[in-house]
Amino acid sequence: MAELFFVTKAEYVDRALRGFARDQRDIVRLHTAPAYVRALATNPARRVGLVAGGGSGHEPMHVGLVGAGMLDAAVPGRVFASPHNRQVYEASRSAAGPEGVLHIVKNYTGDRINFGIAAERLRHDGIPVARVLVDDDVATESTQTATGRRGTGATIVVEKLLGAAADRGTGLDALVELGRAVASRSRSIAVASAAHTSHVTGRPGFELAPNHIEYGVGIHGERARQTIPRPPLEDLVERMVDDVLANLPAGTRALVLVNGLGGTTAIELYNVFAEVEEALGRRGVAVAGSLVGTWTPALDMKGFSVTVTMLLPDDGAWTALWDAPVWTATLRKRG
Amino acid sequence: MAELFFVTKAEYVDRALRGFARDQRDIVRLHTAPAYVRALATNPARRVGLVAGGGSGHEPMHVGLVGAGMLDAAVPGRVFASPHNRQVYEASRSAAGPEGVLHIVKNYTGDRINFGIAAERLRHDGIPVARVLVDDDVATESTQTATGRRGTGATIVVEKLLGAAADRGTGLDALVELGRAVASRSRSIAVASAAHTSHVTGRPGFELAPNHIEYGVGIHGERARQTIPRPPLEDLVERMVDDVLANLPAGTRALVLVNGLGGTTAIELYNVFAEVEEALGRRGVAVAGSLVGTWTPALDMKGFSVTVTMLLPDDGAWTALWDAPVWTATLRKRG
Amino acid sequence: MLIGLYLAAAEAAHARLTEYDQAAGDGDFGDNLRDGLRGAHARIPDGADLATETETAATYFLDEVGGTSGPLIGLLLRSVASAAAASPSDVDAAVVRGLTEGTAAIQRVGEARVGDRTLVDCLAPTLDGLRGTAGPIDWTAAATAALAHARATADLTPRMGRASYIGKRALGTPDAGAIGVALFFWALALYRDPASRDALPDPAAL
Amino acid sequence: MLIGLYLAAAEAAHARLTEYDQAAGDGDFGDNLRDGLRGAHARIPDGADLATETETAATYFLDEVGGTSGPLIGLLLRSVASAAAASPSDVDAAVVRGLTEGTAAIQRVGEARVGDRTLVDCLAPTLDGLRGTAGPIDWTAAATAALAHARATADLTPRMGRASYIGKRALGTPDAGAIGVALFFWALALYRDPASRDALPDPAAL
Ligand SMILES: Nc1ncnc2c1ncn2[C@@H]1O[C@H](COP(=O)(O)OP(=O)(O)O)[C@@H](O)[C@H]1O
Ligand SMILES: Nc1ncnc2c1ncn2[C@@H]1O[C@H](COP(=O)(O)OP(=O)(O)O)[C@@H](O)[C@H]1O
Ligand SMILES: [Mg+2]
Ligand SMILES: [Mg+2]
Ligand SMILES: [Mg+2]
Ligand SMILES: [Mg+2]
Repeated sequence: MAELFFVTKAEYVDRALRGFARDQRDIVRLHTAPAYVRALATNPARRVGLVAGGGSGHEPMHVGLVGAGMLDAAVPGRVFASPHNRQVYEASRSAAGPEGVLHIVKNYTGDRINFGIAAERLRHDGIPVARVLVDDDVATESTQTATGRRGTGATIVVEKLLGAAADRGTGLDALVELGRAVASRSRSIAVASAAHTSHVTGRPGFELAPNHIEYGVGIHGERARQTIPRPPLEDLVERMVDDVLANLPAGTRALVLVNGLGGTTAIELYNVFAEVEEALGRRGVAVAGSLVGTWTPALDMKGFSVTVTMLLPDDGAWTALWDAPVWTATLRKRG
Repeated sequence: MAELFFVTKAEYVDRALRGFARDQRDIVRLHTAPAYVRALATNPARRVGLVAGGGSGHEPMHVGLVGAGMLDAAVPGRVFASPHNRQVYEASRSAAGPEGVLHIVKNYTGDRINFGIAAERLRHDGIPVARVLVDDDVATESTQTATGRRGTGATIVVEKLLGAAADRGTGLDALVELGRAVASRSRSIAVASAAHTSHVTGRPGFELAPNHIEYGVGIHGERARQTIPRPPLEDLVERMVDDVLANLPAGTRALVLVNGLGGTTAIELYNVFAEVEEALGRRGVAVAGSLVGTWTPALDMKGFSVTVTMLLPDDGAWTALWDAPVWTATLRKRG
Repeated sequence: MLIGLYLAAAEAAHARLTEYDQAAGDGDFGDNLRDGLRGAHARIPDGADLATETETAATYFLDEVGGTSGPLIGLLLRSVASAAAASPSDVDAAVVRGLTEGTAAIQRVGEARVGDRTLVDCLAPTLDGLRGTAGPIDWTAAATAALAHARATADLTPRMGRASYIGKRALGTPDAGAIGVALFFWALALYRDPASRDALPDPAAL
Repeated sequence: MLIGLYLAAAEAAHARLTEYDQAAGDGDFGDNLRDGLRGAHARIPDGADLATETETAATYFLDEVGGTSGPLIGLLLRSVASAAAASPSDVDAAVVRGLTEGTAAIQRVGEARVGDRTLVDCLAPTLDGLRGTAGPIDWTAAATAALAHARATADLTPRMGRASYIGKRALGTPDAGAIGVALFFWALALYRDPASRDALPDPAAL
């Protein structure tokens, strides 16, 4: 722990939640034992509550996305660890609408199981529950295991679009259909030039030779399958855009998320975004909406990810959902 | 440059500005040759344009703070270098209101001179100009030179309050008076556990022994006068709060900025904020408004700063100005 | 009663369970199971019937026990509790139905299929065997079968859970979770027929 | 004409100016001054009068020349241009007024006081000397005084600009910027009286 600025006399995730809830007291309320974050304002048109969660260390995901137009509740685990099913269960009971609750879950075993158990418990209580699984990381496309692609930055896009749809009174089944469609049209790839600081050892999570990068790194410090000599940024972005598009249906308009992994500066991310926009343009894809910033970090890792959500030929009202009002700690639009 | 994600085929500050302006095209317009960022929306009640600027590498300061309720224009220099006076001059001409333009300047020689020259030129053109100098860093309180305290995180507070006051139609002299009052009641201190990546060498800006911190570090990689063994976060915050309050008039309510230096995670900053709030509380100071995030970084330095703006006994409407609407790339309030 | 017997088995098997989870995971399974049963056991009111004791244990595992296995075992126990509450007079049938529903819930939640090397590889084949038999249930035979199925996981390459990360290197050691649920059948056998103890293997030596 | 003479001095002194700025700063002052004057000189229309050539040079320095000194010298030149345009018939008085106003602007902007070891330590005492004299101005004497004042900065501990970071270690070397503005007086002397060249020191040897 030595190298991260965490309190030593209390549990630092709880401490951060407390600080967050104090800072954002106009938007959220913190529930403790079990810990979850709840939106103060609920759109009366919502029939389904939206709940997401996962390990801590990926902030603002998810607590920073709780609020009008997005999540009704978020459930933070300890750093890089799944939340307990009881957190999910109680947050969901609190957030459920008249038509139940939708879980937005990143594809990790612990998250799947704990959200799944909570769902079993909610159904047992008579509350309808459904799940949208986000699995966008093309670096994990063809592993030998049954675990599938990891869920990373696309979660932000899925949560935004589902939040806007829920605000229109969309029912549970239609939300699931939308969420699955968005997830299936969203892919990401991440690179890192330096590991995060391990919250366990206080040392870098892995060692990387100078001028090398992990190509396809995970958001918990999972190394990539490849360490490559660092190409110029222009060439690196070309390759990333190619790898992402290769895993997506063809299209001409896209939502783009350029995401810092925690130790990456805004000036770097805007360099990346300028390159991504041009790289997509050369491939006939226009940027219909963008987010550039630290949205899904891996603690303080130095690196970034690129997420593309390819819009449907007829748009399917997705850009309207993207532009719809949202008011959370971190994402704010007036619509 | 090797270790930062910057383009190699173009000037990376210009590239970042382009990416930023594309991403934020609803809020800003980028002017090139010379480079400055201009707000699209101007409050018709404003009689004075607000212009700030300084070296790049401190984003969102200042370009991310251009927009309704805050800056009319921002002038970015190269990384850690003052903008050219011509950038300031042209941005100010573009942003000037019927009662002229106010420059918000951080206390660094290059910035003072270039803003000063631009001011001379503007006056020569018949445009009224005044300046508010921000010099909040208590680590530089008693140096032997004539340079004075550095300007750091308090700039955000000064810009927010002046932006709101300008929106009420406040004139140039009254804005200067307000800005100077806010600056004089604002103090900061910064610590770092690891240097930023030098944009020149691609290596850490300085070396720091494990489990040591720079106490009183600057935002361009200026080392502190003291390197100290790293205390527990609780004790570190106590000391920082003491040092900041020692340089402020007494008071019972304050605005607080907990600022990451670039490579610091939200979960760490919220740990810090929870400690700061309690430390202030033990000293009889309530937090009347807060901002927690990466607001004034030093590229990707690992560390944080704490800024306190002590409110006047009668508040002087400062909290109303703090809560007033603002709509920039990075800071958004509905009022 | 039933939970007390399960606790006794988990205490006896604790070291082995830890060792097996260490070999393929993070080594906490023995703690999770034993400490969960200790906590559950302490909360069961005196003279509780089967439905009450399994319901109490289920809630404790679901709410308080960590790891992947804790809440999965909670689901299993809760299904048994619901079935026992629904048919208090026909315990055997209720328990089988409860275990079958619980296994289905575990598979919905954990998405493990038979052969992925998880506790499902003890539950599913053992219950298949029970459903095949006519007449009253021979719980001693069921427990023996459960332990055999659990031990057979040593031949499976993991495709789910933490063990999937080490792949074939898990071969040769049984799956800790599978042994852990086999102990529930061991407890059931003793619960239904206290005289069966001598016919059952020593839980410390699995 | 005047700017051409200033350029000639800056070309001759370039190596020394670089050396002096290197000793106490980043070594770019020689480039900033010479390249600024080259650019300005190239933009001056043929047959331009004093007001036009100084105005052209001022705009170039203000807009295009980097470093701390570039825009400061631009301010100085712009004040001279304004004064020359206002009183085209009384060049001496106009130039002295312009330099005085320019020095005030430099001090407003740069906030350097006399003694801080900057180009102000050449400008301010040289102009004080000029204002003290009655009758027509002896520009040769002014240039000689300016160079002496500039050289005397070698005895000052820097309190402003980049040199303030090295403190007393700057002692012994004159301030590059002070030498650089002294050269403007050198150029003025030659501009007002071309016959004075032999009475002036060699700019390459300051
Ligand atoms: N997807 C799954 N479905 C069912 N059981 C699983 C699954 N993944 C793991 N398990 C079981 O969980 C056991 C490990 O439990 P435990 O040690 O508590 O979990 P953790 O791996 O989180 O430490 C494994 O031995 C296996 O039987
Ligand atoms: N505050 C100031 N006021 C006036 N002149 C200054 C000031 N700071 C520095 N200078 C002058 O600028 C000169 C250096 O100019 P230059 O090399 O262009 O600047 P930089 O230090 O930015 O490289 C110094 O020799 C000094 O005469
Ligand atoms: Mg385990
Ligand atoms: Mg575990
Ligand atoms: Mg220089
Ligand atoms: Mg320079």
